[in-house]
Amino acid sequence: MDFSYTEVQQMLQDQVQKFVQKSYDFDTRSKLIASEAGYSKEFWQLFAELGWLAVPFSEEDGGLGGSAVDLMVMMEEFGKAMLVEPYTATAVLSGSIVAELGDETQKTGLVSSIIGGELQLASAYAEAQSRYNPLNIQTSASGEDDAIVISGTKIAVENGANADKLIIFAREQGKSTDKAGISAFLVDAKAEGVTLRGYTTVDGKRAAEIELEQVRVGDTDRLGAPGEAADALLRAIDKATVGVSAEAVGALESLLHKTVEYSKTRKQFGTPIGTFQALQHRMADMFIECQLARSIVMMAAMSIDSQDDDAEKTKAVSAAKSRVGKAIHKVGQEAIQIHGGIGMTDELDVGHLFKRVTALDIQFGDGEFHTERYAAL
Amino acid sequence: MDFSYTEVQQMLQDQVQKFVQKSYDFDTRSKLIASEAGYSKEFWQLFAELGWLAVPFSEEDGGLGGSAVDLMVMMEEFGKAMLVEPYTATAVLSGSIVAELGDETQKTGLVSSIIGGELQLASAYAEAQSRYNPLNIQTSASGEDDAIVISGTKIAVENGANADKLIIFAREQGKSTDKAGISAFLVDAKAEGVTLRGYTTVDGKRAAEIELEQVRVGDTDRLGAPGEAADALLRAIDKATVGVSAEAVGALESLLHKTVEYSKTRKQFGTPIGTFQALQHRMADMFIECQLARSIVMMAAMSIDSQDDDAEKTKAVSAAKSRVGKAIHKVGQEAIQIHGGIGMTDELDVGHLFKRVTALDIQFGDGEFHTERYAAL
Amino acid sequence: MNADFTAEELDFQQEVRTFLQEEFPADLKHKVDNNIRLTKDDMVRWQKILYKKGWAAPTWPEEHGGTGWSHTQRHIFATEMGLYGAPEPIPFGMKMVAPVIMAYGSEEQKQRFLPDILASNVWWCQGYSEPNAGSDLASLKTTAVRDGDEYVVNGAKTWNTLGQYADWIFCLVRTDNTVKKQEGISFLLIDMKSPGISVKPIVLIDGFAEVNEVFFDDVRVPAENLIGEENKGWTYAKVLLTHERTNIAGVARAKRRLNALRKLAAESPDGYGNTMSENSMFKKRLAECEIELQALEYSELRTLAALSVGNAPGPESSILKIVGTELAQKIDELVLELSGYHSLPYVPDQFEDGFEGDRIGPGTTAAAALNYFNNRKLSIFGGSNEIQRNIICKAVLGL
Amino acid sequence: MNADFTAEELDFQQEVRTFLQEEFPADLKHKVDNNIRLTKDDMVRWQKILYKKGWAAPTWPEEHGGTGWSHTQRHIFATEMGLYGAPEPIPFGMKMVAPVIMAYGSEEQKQRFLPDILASNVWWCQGYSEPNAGSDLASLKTTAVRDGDEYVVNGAKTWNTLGQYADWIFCLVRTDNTVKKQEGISFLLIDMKSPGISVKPIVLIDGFAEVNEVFFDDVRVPAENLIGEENKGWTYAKVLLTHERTNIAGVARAKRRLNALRKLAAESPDGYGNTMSENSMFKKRLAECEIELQALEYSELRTLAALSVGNAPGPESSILKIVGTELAQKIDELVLELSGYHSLPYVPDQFEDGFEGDRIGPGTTAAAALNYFNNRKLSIFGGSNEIQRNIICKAVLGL
Repeated sequence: MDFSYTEVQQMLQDQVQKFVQKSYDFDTRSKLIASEAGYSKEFWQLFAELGWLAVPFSEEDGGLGGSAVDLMVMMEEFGKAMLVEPYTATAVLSGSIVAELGDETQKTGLVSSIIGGELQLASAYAEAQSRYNPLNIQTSASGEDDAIVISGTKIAVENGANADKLIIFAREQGKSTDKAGISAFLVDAKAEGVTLRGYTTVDGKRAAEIELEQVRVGDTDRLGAPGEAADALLRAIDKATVGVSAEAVGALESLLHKTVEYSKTRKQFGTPIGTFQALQHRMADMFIECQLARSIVMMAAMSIDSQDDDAEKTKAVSAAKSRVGKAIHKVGQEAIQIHGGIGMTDELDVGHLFKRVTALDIQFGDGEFHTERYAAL
Repeated sequence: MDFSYTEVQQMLQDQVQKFVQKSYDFDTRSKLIASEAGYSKEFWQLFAELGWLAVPFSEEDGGLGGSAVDLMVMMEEFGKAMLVEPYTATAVLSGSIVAELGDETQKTGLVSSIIGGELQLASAYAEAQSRYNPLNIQTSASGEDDAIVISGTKIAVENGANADKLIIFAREQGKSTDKAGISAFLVDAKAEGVTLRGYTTVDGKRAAEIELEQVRVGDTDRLGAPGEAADALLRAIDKATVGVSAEAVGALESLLHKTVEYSKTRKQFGTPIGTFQALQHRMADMFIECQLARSIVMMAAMSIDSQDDDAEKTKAVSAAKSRVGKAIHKVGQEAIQIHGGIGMTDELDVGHLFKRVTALDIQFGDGEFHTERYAAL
Repeated sequence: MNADFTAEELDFQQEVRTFLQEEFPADLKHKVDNNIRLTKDDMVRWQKILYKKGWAAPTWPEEHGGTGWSHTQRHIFATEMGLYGAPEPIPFGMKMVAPVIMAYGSEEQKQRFLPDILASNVWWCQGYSEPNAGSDLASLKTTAVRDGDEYVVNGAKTWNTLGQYADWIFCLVRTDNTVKKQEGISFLLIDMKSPGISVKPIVLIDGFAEVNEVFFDDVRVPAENLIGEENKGWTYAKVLLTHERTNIAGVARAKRRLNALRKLAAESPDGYGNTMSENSMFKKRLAECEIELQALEYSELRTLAALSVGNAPGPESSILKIVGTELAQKIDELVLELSGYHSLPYVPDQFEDGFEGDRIGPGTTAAAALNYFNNRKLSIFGGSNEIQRNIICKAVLGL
Repeated sequence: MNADFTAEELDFQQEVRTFLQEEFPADLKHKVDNNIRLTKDDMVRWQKILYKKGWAAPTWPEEHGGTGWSHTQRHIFATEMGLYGAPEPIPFGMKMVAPVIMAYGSEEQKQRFLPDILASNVWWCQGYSEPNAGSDLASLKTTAVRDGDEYVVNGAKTWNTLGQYADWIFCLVRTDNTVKKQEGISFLLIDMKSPGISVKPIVLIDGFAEVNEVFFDDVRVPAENLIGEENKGWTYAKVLLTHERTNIAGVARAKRRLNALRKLAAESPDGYGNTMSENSMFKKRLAECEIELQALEYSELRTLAALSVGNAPGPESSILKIVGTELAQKIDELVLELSGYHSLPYVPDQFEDGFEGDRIGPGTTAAAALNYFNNRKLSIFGGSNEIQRNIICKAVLGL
C-alpha cells in the first residue's frame, strides 16, 4: 500500500501548477474561449513538449506508461484552472482507442502525432437517442463497391470542430444497442459528406454535432476488426471517466477554496459571513464532499491500473463518477449560494467553475446514471 | 375553500387538549405502558363518553359523521401526547371495516359497542411475508362440515392481545397476492385454536402475533360477501393511514417544540445552544418539515372526505404518508441530535416521541414504500 | 374543511381560462413554450391586454383600479395564469412601488404615478441592493443630499432586474449618516432619464443580462419625489418586504413545469430501448417533486385561507419562499438530468427573440443547463433563503 | 500509488484470519451474529485470548507489550477483526488511559497500571462528561480538593460507558476554580471501590443501560493517583482526544453490516412476490451506501498512508468520524426499512445473554429498531458531529 506520488507524478503536478500560475489565469482562459479555435495551439505545443500528451500512452507506444493515476494527478490540476484545451478528447479518449485498436501502421502514424501535439482527434459515438449508452449506435456503415459508406448523426462530439481526424463509431451489424457489430473508422474531418456544427459548451470547451451523409472510407480506415470496437470504446471511456472525475475533483477544490476565502472577506451585518456558524458547517460539509470525491477517484484510478477484470474496473469507475456527481451538485450549488449574487455573474470565476463541474457531471453519464449502473453491476 | 375548523372539530381539539393537560402527562403514560393491559380502561370509557369513539362512524351508524378531517384534528392531539390507547386499532381500522362490511345484525351488535367503549377489536391482515401489501394473505379459510376453518399466522396485530374480538382476514380463494378471494371473519379472541403472543411495541403500544390453528367459525361470522373483503380493508387502511399521519404530525410538532425550548435553556460554551446559527437553521428546517407534513395530511384528509374516486384517494394518502415519512426521519433524528445524549435517555419524553414517530412511519407502510406506490399509481 | 371552489368561483375560473385562451397572444405563447425570452414590447403588450380587461392589478384596491377580487379569486387568477404560461405583470411597478405610494405617498404622487403603472405606460425598476450590502440591505451607502428643492444622489445600486427597460426607479437612499443605519434611509422616486444615471448590464452565468448595476453621479431629484417623510424609508420598505407576496411559492408555474417534465421524460430515450418515464428511479424523483408540490400548494392554501378570514400574513411566506424556490431548483435538476448532452451547447442567443441562426437541439433540453444555472438565483434573490430561515427562527421559533 | 498489500502483509492477513477462525469462541460468534449482547465475562475472555496471542495492544509500543506492528498491519488486524465480527477490546483502558499513563505517568504508575490493562485484569471506564457540560467538556465541575496525601472528590460524571463493570475510572477533575476553565483541571485515577462512589445506570431508548452516571461523594483518592502535574489535566486529555483513534471510521464493521444487509434483502419478501433485493429503489439506496463506504475506506487509507510515512494525524479523523457515523446510521435505516413490522416488538431482554423466553422474530429484523435508536448516539458521543465540523472549520478551513 503506497499512496505517495511517484517522481513522475510529482513532476506532472508541479509542471501543471507552474504552467497555470504563470500562463493560465481567468482572463487568459476567457480570451481563449472567445478565440476562433477556442483553445490555445501554443499551449498545446507546450503540453507536447512537457510530455503531458504522452501520459495516456504505454511505453511501447512511446508514452509515459498510460497509468490512470498519472492521468488523475495531472487532470486534477487541469480542473483547478478549468483548462479548455481538448486533452480528454484527443489524448485520452481518442488516444486510448487508437492505441488499443490501431494496427502498427495506424499507430505509427497517429500516436506519435498525438504525443507530438500535431494531431487533433475527436471520437464520435454519442447519438441523439443514445443518452449515456455509448453502444446505442444507429449510424450505419455498409460496404458499397470497394468502399464503406457511413451515414448517421453524432452529437456532443468534444473537439469535433477542431479535429483533424474523427473517429466515427458506426454499426456494421446488429440492432441499435448490440455490443457486437460496432466498428470504429478514421474519417478525415474534411471528407465529403461530413457536416460539422461546432459550438462552445456551457463550460467553455468546444464540441460539435456531426452529420455524416454517405461518407466513403476505405477498409484501411477501420480501426480494429470489423464490428469489434465496442470493448475498446468502453475501456477508453472508463479511463477518460476517471480523468474527468479527477478534473472535477480539482474544480471542486477550487470552488471550496474560493468560497472559504470569499467568506472570510465578505461582510454582512458588520462581520465576515465566514463567522456565521450555519455557513461554517456548510463549508465543512463541502470540504467533506471534496475529500470523499478525491478518495473515490483515487480508488477508481488504482483499480484501472491494477485490476485485471474489466467488470470490476467499470464498477469502480461508476462508483467514482456517482460519488463525484453527488459532490458536484452539493459543492457547486453551495459555492454559488454562499457567494450570493456575485457568484452568479459571468465576470467571476466561481460561476464558471460551477458550470464546468456541472458539465463534467454530464460527461460520460451523470451521477444518477452511474449509481444505477453500479447497482446493476 | 374553507380551512377553518367546524364547531365539532374545535370541540374535539379542545377536549383532547384539556384531557391531555389534565390527565395524560409523561409519567402517567409510562405507568400505563407498564400496566398489564398497557392502556387505561378508565380513559377509554372517558373517550366513549366524550364521543371520541364515535368520530370514525357515519351518522346513520350512530357516529359523528366519519369525516377524515375530524379524525385528523383529534389524532393530531393524540400524537402530541403519544397516547397509547388502541384508538386506531379498534375505532378507526376495525370500526371502518365493520361499518362497511357488516350486515345490519353485525353492525347493531358491534358498532354501538365500539362507540360505547365496551368492545375492543383488532384487525389481523399482515403476515410475515406480506410486508406492506395488505392483500398478501396466505392464511386460509375453507369450508369443512358446517363450519369454516381458518389457519395461518398473523403478525403486527395492533391491540391483538387486548381485543375481545379479532377480525381475521383470510383467503377463501386465489393466489397469495390476489385481491379477490379475501374474506373477513369475526373471531372470538378466546376461540379454540387461537394463540396470541402479545408484546409492547417500541412506541409503547400493544400488539400481538396470532397463530390460528384450525379455528372454526360459522358463516354468520363472515363480514361481507365471501372473498370480497379486500376493498373495505384497503379503504379502512387508507383512512387509518390519514389518522396515523395526523398522529405523526402532532408528535413531530411536540418534537420541534421541545427541541426549540431545550435549545433556549441548554448552555454550552457559556451560551444557550439555541443561539448557534447552525442549530437555528436546522430548527428552521424542522419547522418547515412540520408545516409541510401538516399541509399534506390536510390535503389527504380532504381528499378522503370529498373525492369519489378510490384511486385518487389512495394516491393522496400515499403522497401524505410519503411526505410525513420524510419529515419523521428528518425531524426525529434532528430532535435527538440537538438534544444530545439526554435525548437518548428513557427518562425523557423526547426519545419516546422519536420512537413513536418511527413506529408511525412503519405503520401501514413507510415513506419509501408510499413514494413508490405513489409513483406507480 | 374543504379545498373546493364555490359555484361562483368555478365560473370565475372558467372565465379566466377562456380569457387566456382567447387573449393571450399566440406568438407569446409560442415563445413561452419554447424558452424564448419575451421582449419589453411583448410584456407591455400583454400587460395592456390585462389592463383593457380590467385585470391588471388584482392586488390593488378598487379605488385605484384594482379588481376588487377576493383572496380566492386572486389565487384562481394567478393559478390559471401560471398553468397557462401567461407571465405575471412585472412586479416592480404594480406590486412593489405602487403599494408604497398608496400607503405613504401624497395625493399628488398617487395621481401622478398610479394610473401609468396600472396602464403599463411606465416601466419601473427597483433600487434597493448595493454592491457591498447583499442581504444586509440596511447598510446601503447611496446618498441623497438635500440641496434646495432637490436631492443630489450619488452611489450605485445593483441586481437591478430589467433596469435596462425602466423609465423610473424607486430607491432607498441614505439621507442621514449620523443615526442608526435603519433610521437614516429615505424612499425616493427617480426618473431614469435624469442626467448622471448610467446603467451597466451584469451578464450572468447563463449568458443573459437580466440584471444591472445602476450608477448615480450627482443625479438631481426633485424633492417632491420623496415618499412620505425623510428618514422613514426603511419603515416603508419593510412594510413592502413583508407585504403579501402573491404567488411567491410558484405553485402553478411548478405544476406547469412538472407537466412539461413528464412529457419530456416520455419523449426521452434512456439509451437502452425505453424512455426515461419508464425508469423507476427517475419516476421516484419525479414523484417526490409532485408530492413536495402538493405539500407546498396546501401550505399556500392555508396561508390564503388565513388571509381570507382576515388574518395578517405571517412568517408563512418565508416557508413558501424557501420551499418554492428549492422545488423549482429541483425541477431544474430533473430537466437537466433528462437533457444530458443536449444541454451542453452554450448558445444563449438562440433563446432571444429574432434569433435566425440554426438552433441546436429542441428548446427544452437545449435550455436545461442555462435554466439550471439561472435559477440558482431563486434561493439568493428576494431575501436569500438564509435570511428566510433567520426570519423563521426569530419570528416563529423565538430563537 | 497502489492499495495492494505486500506479500508479507498478505501472509499476516492470512495469519489473522486463521487466528480468528480458530480462536474467536464459537459462542461469542453466535452472539455477535444474532444481536445478542456480550457480557463482561465474554469480553474479558476474548481479550485474554488476544493477550495470550500477544495481540492485545496493537497501538502500544513494544516496550509495554505492544505488537510492534506497522500502521498497515494494524489496519489489516482491525479490518479482519471487524469483518469477522470479533469485537475490538474495550477502549477505555487500552486506548484511552494507557496512552496518557505512558506519556505523562510516573514510572510507578506505569508499573502499577499498564500490565493489568494489557492482560485485561482490570476494567477501566472514563470520567470526562458531566451532566451540565455536554460537548463543552472543559466546563466540568467535579472538584478534587487536596487534603494531605489525598484528594477529596465531589461531583458527578455521566455518559459513563459500561461503568457498571469497571474496577477503575480515569477522571478529569477541577483542582483550581480561580483560573481559566482549561487551566484548573487535573487528571486523576480512581478506584471504583472507593467509599463514596455510586453508579446509577442510565437506560437509553433502546431499553439497555450501557451508560451510567457516576457520583462522587467525598471520595478520598491517594495523591499518588494524580497523573503528571496538578492543573495540567486538560493538556493530557486533549492529547488523548486528538490521539490516533484507530478504526474510528468503522469501515470493516460497515462492510460486514452491508453484507448482512444484502443477505437480508435477498430474504425479505417485498409483499408482491419478489424479494427486496429486486426492488430497484432499494438497490439504489444500497448502492449509495456501498459507494459511500468505498469513499470512506479510501479516505481512511489515505490517512493511514500519511501516518505510515510519519505524518501526524490531522483533522482527517474528524471527517472519518462524521462520515463513518452517518454511514452507520444510514445502514441502520436500511435495515429498519427491510424489517418493517418485524422491528416493532419491544423486547430488549431477548438480546441479553441467557434469555429463555420465546423470541419474537429473527434477530436481525427484531433488533432493527433498537439498533436504529441506539446508534443515534454515534453522531452525539465521542465528540459530536457538530464539534467535528467545528474542528474542520478551525483546523482546516481557517474559519
